[in-house]
Amino acid sequence: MEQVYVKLELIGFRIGRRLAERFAPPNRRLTDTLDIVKFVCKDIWMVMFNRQIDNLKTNHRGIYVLQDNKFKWFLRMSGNNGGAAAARRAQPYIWLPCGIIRGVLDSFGVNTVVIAETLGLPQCTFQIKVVNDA
Amino acid sequence: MSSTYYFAIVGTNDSPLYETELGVQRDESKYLNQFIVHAALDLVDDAQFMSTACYLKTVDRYNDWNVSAYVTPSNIRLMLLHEAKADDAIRLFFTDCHELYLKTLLNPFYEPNTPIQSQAFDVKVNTLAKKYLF
Amino acid sequence: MVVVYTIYIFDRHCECIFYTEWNRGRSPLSAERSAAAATVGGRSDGSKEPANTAHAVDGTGTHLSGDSQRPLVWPTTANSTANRVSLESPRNIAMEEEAKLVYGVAFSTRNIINKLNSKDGPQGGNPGGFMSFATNTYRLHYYESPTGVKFILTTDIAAVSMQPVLEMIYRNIYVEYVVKNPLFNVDPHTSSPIENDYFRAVLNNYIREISSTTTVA
Amino acid sequence: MIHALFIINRSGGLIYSKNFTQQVAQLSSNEALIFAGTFHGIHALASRISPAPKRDSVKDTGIQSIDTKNFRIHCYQTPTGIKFIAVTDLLQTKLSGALNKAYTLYCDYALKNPFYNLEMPIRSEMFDTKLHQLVQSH
Amino acid sequence: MEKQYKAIGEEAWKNNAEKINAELFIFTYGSLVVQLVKDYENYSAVNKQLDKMGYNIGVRMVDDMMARTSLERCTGFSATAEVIAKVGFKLFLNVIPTVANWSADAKEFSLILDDNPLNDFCELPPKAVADGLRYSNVLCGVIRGALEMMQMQTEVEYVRDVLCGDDVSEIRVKLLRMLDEEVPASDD
Repeated sequence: MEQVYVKLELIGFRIGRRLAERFAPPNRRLTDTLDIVKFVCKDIWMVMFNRQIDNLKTNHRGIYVLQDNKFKWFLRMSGNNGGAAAARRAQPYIWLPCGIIRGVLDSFGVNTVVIAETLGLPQCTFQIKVVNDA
Repeated sequence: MSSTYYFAIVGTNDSPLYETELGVQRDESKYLNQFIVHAALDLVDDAQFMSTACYLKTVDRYNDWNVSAYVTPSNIRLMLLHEAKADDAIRLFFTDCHELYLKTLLNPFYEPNTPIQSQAFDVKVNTLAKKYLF
Repeated sequence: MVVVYTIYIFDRHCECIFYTEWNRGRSPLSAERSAAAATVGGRSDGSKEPANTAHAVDGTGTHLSGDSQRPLVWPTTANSTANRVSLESPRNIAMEEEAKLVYGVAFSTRNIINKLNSKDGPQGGNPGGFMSFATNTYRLHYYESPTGVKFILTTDIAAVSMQPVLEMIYRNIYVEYVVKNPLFNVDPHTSSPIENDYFRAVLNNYIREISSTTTVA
Repeated sequence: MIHALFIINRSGGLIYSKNFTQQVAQLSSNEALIFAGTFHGIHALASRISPAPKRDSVKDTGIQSIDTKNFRIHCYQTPTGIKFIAVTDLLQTKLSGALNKAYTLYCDYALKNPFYNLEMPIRSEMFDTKLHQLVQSH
Repeated sequence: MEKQYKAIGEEAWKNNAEKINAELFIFTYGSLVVQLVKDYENYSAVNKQLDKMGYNIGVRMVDDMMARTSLERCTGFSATAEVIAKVGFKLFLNVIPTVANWSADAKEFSLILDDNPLNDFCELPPKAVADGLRYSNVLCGVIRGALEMMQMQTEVEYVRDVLCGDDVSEIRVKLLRMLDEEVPASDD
């Protein structure tokens, strides 16, 4: 099963790199990582989901947590007896958006690892960890 | 408006993605032009820190050549060797070329940051040159 | 004021994938619930929260529908007739029988109407336009989606036509919350019960809403 | 306006069927038999699946009417179990009166006809013409 | 009769169809195909995968289309062709292919696509063209899946493709047989 997730993330990565180039602010270049993450939370999320990330937290040492309380692709996902079981079943669907975020950051030259988890549908939280290569 | 230009697109790792001679052929060999562009890249990096704008105008001079540069959000560099000063025309030329580069991204089989082989791209660059530079 | 008793949904494989009831008296489901409640610790006050029998038919902790009286639902993956998880998982035979009967009546009625409507016309689907039948005690309403999903609603005899209601349930509740739920029935060739909190909550609220307003003309 | 009439005996056998207009398909004898048998079945099953609370101890007596987009089917079952089924247009809401009259015609021209044995198809000229008049008057 | 379907498609697209960014749609589909090309050794395997994916989309999408347009089940194969072209394609891709090349027995027709948002700007690598990659093969699967839900078993495939140098793209739809309705398992 693992292999499929890697492939989904790769597809997302390829999408992210093109989204960044296409929807980057036309007249100025983003250089500061926080600016780039904000670009993801506002512009990229707007293009993809017609809404923005609900809240962004960071420890200013390379970790960013993006929380989307109504993740669009989860909006119709539902199981029986509450969201916990469904949340587990939604796991495969988070790899593509993780890849997209990593792709966007990569095209600005920021190397990252992106993972996500969902405590209860339709909420979804993405965690970006900047990997500063030597 | 003198009628000789050399236009090149340089990838993030300084590898050439595309190059072309525009207008009347000058006697110098193509390698000299490549050398001039390559040498100017360091100056482009310096210019990038000074401003977050994409269009960096003229960053270098070599004999009677001016070297102008334009950096896209994902650090792809458009370089133009030209004799006469024509900031506005060159800016328009660069922005349209950037738009053209975005179009190639729409082709899923084109990997960003790799040499652009499509003839259609070559034809369109020449039409843009005729429109703005001649 | 229309009184809605029950709703059944059958998929294109003639399997019952959803059933719930509202103002119905004794039913195979409520019988099962009070029986289950009675066996656990002798509590037989028929409390709203059914005891956690092996197949807790409806969720207890769901945050969705605010009303306390949560409607009972059948079947679940555990006891669905189509692809029962394990053979000895508890079944509600009476419920299965009833669902088969209800389907049989509706299916046969639709077929004779198709025949009467045009002998050599297509007999599949609902070209004859079967809408409802009435006995002296209740009215059964029928709607079949173009893709063969059948919705059967029973009400008191007062209700005239519930076609708009059933169409609304298909278009805006079933398609929206079931078809668009990526976790539901990935393979169209097999049947799987609708186990979907959103669907149940929205359907439940909608039925309560139309039962309190005047009859749907 | 009555499009067609069927009479079914206690065990679901077809004892009479007639089309009065072209609005409804003219069933072959075999198709009419199947129609009668099926109708008899669903009529009985319908009462078994009644969800109405049994508070007022009213017994469910089976299907009385079926609504479709193009026509309506009325069913009147006599205490002796004989079903009179009329297929009418949608404007016809109440029809028990007419079906009741048909029942009296059945009594007069079938039951009272010594050559008619029960449960068998009715082959009586007079019954036909009387029935026709009844249908025209609706 | 055609006018009516055109109006239905128009109205459905305008009023109750949530739109997404066209380029996002092109990027997403493109990245998916490129990944498939990497995973499967030959292009016909990729075509098969795209068709299967389309089928799984089609079996759901048809309900969505029916819900948005209050259309009933089509009465004939020619009406079906019109609905696919003027309502289905319009609602989901905002293009209307022309229905053409009906076979004598009216059991086959073609959809001529002179505009397909899926493969705008796409240039296939020469090897893909040579080995017959059908880049937008997902569309064939979608049509096949949707029609199966309408009790029609069909064979749907690309016969001409602009990406392979043809002047226009053509999808051929063949009705194999009408599927009869499933009856309850028990005999009653």
